[in-house]
Amino acid sequence: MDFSIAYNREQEAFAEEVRAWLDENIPEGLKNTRDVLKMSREQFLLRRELSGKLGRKGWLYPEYPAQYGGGGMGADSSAVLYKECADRGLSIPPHYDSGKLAAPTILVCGTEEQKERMLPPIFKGEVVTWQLFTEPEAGTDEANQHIEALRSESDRDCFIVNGGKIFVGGLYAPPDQFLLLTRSDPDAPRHQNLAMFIAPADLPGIEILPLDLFPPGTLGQTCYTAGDSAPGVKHSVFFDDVRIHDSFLIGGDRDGWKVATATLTVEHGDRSGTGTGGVSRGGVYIPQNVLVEKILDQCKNNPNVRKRLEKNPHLQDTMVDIFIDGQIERLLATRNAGLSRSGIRAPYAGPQHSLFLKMFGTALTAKMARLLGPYAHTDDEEWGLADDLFEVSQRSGVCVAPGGTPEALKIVISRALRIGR
Amino acid sequence: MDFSIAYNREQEAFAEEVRAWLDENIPEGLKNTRDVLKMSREQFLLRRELSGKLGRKGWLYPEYPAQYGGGGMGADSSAVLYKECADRGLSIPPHYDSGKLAAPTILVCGTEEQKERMLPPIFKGEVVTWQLFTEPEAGTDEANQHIEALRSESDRDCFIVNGGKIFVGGLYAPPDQFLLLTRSDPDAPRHQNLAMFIAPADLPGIEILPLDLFPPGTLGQTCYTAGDSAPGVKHSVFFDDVRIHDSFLIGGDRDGWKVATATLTVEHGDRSGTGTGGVSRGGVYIPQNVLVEKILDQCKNNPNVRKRLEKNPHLQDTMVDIFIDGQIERLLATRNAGLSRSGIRAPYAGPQHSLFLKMFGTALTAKMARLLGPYAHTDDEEWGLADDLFEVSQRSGVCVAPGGTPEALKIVISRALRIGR
Amino acid sequence: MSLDLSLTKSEEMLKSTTLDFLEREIPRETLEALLDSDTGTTETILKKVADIGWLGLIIPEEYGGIGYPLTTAGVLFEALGSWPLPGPYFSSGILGSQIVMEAGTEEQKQQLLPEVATGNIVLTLALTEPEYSWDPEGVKATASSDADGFVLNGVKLFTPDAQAATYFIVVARTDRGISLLVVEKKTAGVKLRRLPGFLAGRTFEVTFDSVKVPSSALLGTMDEGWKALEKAITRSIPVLCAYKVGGCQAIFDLALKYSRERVQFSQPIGRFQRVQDMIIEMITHADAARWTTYEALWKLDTQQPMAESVHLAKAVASEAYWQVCTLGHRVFSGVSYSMEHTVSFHTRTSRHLYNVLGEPSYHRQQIAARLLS
Amino acid sequence: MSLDLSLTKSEEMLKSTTLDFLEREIPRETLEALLDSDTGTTETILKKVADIGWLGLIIPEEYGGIGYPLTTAGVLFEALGSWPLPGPYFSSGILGSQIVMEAGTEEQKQQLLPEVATGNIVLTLALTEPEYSWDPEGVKATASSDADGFVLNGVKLFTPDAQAATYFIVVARTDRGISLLVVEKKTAGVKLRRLPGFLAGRTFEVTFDSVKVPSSALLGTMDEGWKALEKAITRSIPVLCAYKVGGCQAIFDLALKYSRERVQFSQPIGRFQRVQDMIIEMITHADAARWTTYEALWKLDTQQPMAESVHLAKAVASEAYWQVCTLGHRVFSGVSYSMEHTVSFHTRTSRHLYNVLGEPSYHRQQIAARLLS
Repeated sequence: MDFSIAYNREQEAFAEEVRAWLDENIPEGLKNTRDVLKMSREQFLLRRELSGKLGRKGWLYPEYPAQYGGGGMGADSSAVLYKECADRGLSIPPHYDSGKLAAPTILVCGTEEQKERMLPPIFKGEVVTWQLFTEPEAGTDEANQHIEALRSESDRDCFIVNGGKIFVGGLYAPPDQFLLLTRSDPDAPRHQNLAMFIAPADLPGIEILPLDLFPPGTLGQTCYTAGDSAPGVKHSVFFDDVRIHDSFLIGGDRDGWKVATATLTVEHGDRSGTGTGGVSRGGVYIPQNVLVEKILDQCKNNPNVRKRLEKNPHLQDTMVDIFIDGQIERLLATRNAGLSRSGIRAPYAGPQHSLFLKMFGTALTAKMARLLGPYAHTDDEEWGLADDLFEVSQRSGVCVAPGGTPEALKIVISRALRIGR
Repeated sequence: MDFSIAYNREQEAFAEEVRAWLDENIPEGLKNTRDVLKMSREQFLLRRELSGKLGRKGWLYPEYPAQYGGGGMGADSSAVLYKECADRGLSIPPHYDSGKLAAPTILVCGTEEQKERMLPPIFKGEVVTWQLFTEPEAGTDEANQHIEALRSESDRDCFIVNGGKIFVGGLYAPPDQFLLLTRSDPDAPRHQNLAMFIAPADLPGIEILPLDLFPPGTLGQTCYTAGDSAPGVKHSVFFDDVRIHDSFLIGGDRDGWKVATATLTVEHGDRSGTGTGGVSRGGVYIPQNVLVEKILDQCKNNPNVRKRLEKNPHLQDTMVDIFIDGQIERLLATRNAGLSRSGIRAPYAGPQHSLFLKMFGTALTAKMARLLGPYAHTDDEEWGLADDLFEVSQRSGVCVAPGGTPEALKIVISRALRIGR
Repeated sequence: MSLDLSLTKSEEMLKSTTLDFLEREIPRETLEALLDSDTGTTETILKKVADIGWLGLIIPEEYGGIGYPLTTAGVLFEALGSWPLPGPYFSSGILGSQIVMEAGTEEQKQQLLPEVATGNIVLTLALTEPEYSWDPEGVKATASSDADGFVLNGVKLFTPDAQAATYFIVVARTDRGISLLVVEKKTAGVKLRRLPGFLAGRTFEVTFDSVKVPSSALLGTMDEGWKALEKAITRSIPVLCAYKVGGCQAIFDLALKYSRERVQFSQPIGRFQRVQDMIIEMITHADAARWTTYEALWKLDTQQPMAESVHLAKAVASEAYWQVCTLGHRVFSGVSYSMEHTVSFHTRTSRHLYNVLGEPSYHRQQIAARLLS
Repeated sequence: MSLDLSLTKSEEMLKSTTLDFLEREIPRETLEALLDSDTGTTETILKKVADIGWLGLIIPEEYGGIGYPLTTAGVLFEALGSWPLPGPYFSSGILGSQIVMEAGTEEQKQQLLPEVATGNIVLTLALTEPEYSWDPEGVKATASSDADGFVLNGVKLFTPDAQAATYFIVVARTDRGISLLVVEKKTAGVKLRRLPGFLAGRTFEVTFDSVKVPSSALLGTMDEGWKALEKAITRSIPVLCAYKVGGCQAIFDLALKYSRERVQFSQPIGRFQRVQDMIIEMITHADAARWTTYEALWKLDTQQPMAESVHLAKAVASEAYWQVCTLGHRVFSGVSYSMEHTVSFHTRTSRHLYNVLGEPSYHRQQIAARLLS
């Protein structure tokens, strides 16, 4: 066995190229903001600018086919891109975008014409996509859609969409297009009554409203650096007699569940390589767990925290807990990367890692409070620890739904182990 | 509110009487054995002798109606009996016996003739009863019985019983009678196809075989003192064309499930007073958690353990964990006693306490190993700690099925909260 | 045995009048505004609750209060926690009054307590500092005495209800020990800054920059403030725990109801074992918090040895409230991330209260020391 | 990156020949008898496993072994743990040989290691004492040197595989430090007593009562045994962890199969969310144990800094094996309480191995010290 994830010679050479390019191309004034809520529209636009540059270079979707504008790279090279960006506090793409869910959907289920029309704008960073799956009544049961997309009586090439979605999108509205799951046949049986669209977001009759939520983010769930890909804000989107031409329909009129399943497999963390039709998502890159590192750093180097640990030696065991779970998380990610590299399929592995990460993130909020005391609950510049990282992760640690609730992930794992339905 | 469980004046007076009686009547040579496996047949017979004495005094089933040989006492008096016996390391009855399940079954579901015939021998300690519910294929699903009891074609007053039971009984075989659940109608729908018997154990065609099991006990589940009511050994019981007269049938031919439910309610820990038709089980007595006390005692007073805690201060937090869970367990039991005293019905409370105790018992084995190191795994006279208490509880901590698996208890609680079926 | 866990008639009545009051006076929009405000209350609300006796509940009658036992205060605060109603009622009416009772001279009790009971003055304790600690060693603020009184210097961090308070009870080092000083908020040199953060609650940095206070500000005996303070804190903790019990029970009740009504995959989510397990875990946390809390209150009211019980209650109730909130979010999922959702109200409260008067790890360590001594 | 987590060809082959051997030579009844025996092995089995190279697997070729890396030993012991096969193979072939490698003189290596590889001698480490500890301070046994050699006195408690061993490596205090002595079991004054207890494994109290041993018994340098011992223990721990990984995986595989086949309430129990959750918890424990273990082995084989990794692997794998067994009993319930049930075999093994070479709390403390230094 070989656990080494250090760059090999080719990777090192490519990394130098990437670093030079990033030095040159990261827009001036782009700041690293851990707290997505504090990201100004100006900062968001700088990030979109960077997306465009990465996209034109083929680096926004490095592993996707070059014929549609992707990078056409191997996993080893894409890993370099992810890592070099992460080292600068940036994710790829460097802002909230569901393009990474839309792309495999189109690639696996779209027609050749759709691939040629829809993929290049995504891969080149010209459009921001929001996934629109969740509904007020749907929840974990994604098959239970109420939003209706019915073929127009007068114009059979068009669907008329009515209904609403909730808890969708991120900073800043509006996006350019939606990955939209609808019910296309109220009378057909479950799983045979849905339709999936990649639809423009500016059609007449669409209204987008922000929600006043517990600021969600991916930080508490992922413990990773890239606050910049967290949604920051979620929205409701309402459709009132919206006409969508069927050139935006992915798959058949009643194929929505099949198409959605392909998408959800990606979202639920199937990184084992073949789950999305051979399209990996940079799974061989194992990101650093910045939150864990910061916590351990505070324990060692912040005199107040260190004193606290010396006065309360049992808290040191909480520190060790965090270290151990962080190591297990890293090793599960490494295992998945290893599976992906050797083309071995272990369908439980992806969602297992996602679930571990999620439960770790939730437990971590309690452990941080124990370890760090009230410092963990303020993002005060003077008294908060490690920028606003701790307060942000406290906030997001309770929001475990995005990317699949733990319960949804357990259903997926049980299916993968062939015990659940 | 008043949390006091100290004796009031009447109780103190009765306690004096009990103590004097116990001094007088505990058979000479009766030893306190924590490890039931080490209980000799001679010791078992001494305990049966004590049962008889308690029974004749009305103290074996103190709260049951005096007209059938019970004590006819109130909860306050029975609490005294339980406590005074526990102080001498004895449970009531002082050996394994399912009479406490058979008695409410008969009382609630039996005919007047059956009550008069069956209850006095139980209450007077003349018979030992084994509950025979579990079958090789039944498990948690108690309604899924395969043992057959069919009305004899030639003699309609008799049932012919064929099949087997497993994981039943305790030290020492044979008992005098069984509380036996059977399937009386192979064609009737679920829950309407069972029959319950109180049947003699010496009928022709019955064979009782001991099982070589992980020595089970109630200690790990209950953390309580009374190893003497633990089964010690479990058996298989086989029925081969056994004829049982229908005078032993409790309820109707197909009432078995209804009758069993009354019994299971008792077994699953419904101590809230009215669950068994007004028959309490000494629920107002809150036993001491001897295991927890011994652990804390070792931490404080055993120099080797204490040194270990000083060298590894984080282990002190494990000690506190055990203390806290012990206190919560005591307070849940106190709460149940309080409910029982005020006649308030909270059906989730009994099984909640049982579940807490069971999960506490299992977690405790891991915590003991952490806290006490390898000492917790030997019952060596020289190096084992606190007699053989720790090793015994380690053994029984993994056997969580007797008295209902945690999963069965969760089903019961969910039903009580009106969310489960 | 005299075991009896039911409420007294007057406790039952207090509970129901309190819930009626909340229903009537603190509708949802008011509650939201209060939770977002710097004070957690308004002049009007403060006046009303003083009128119905919340602030003088455990203050003896001779000092203008009602003189109820602590258990009764627990019943009140359980009801407040179920809402969860913010505001300085605990800081002033319970902890503040107890400190004055334990530390103050007779004259000071006569002077301060009736004012606390009427809400004319609002107290809060300013104890913890940048080097956060609940031990006397954590106190670095100084009060140097001069001819006119004291000069106070230092920073008090994570001070709850500082904006709502009119007076601080400041814990400071004096020549040979630790003293308590009652300092009016509007005194020159006192500076407040609310700590930002979603879960920071209404806690403040309070800076004392050469603040001059008269000799009469000294509460009780010079250099001997710590012991009285400790006793007052011990007596107050279980009342705060009762507030958390109310929170736990409220979320459990809500989640149970939701699990019966919310349908997913064509059945109520309460039918799913995973949801049942969350519900069971929630009620067990809630019950653990409840009974450790009320036993501690009972021991305090009946003058029994109780140190372990108080530490136990705080360790259990703080953890319980935290976990029940987290589980509540899992039962409700998406909808509960709304700022306007009741579970969110409780989550913010539970995180903040986790640390107030000592987080569980502090109290667990106190238990460990007692178990080994 | 050169990340590659697959086994090498020779590891794959070793794994399959080992499983074949177990299938053929250690049927169920044999295994039961071995688990109940004092030695965990027989002369015949010992001879056979020596012949196929288990005992010399990591002993360099120049000393009569095969000279495989530790990772390969991990693959072997994972297979043994899946059974779970008892016996002194780890004590002698891994830990014993490593101690000789680290501490012994060239002559001692030449003399002892080939004998270990052939199974002619069986080593075990006698370290812990009544005051149980994995630190040098725990060593109270003494070896006083005289003209003829040493006189050994002391009690070694919880010594694994003492009955199967022919030689003890005894850790004892000498004049100015700690020394290692190779003591033949049959020497006068050596007394063995197996510790009773269902979960005590094959651990012994070994008493040394004025035991005379020759000077040649001293392994390596006088007074400097601890450092070599520590290094050998560190190198051996992950191989023991691999044994636990094998146990975890075996129980998971069994439980998964059972959950698909066992029917309750008219459906496979694997359909129930509560059972699914146990299965998911089991595989996550097993995977955590697996990858922490193999990463530690990889670091050792590639001479990277690895102290934390070894402590991590032992802490995680011991806890995992314990918990997976407990969960296994919950999935199987009643039937698994049989002494003859595979889960019972593992439970007994997991409890005993929890402490061997340091329980998790010890290793966690080592991690804490490293994180803060």
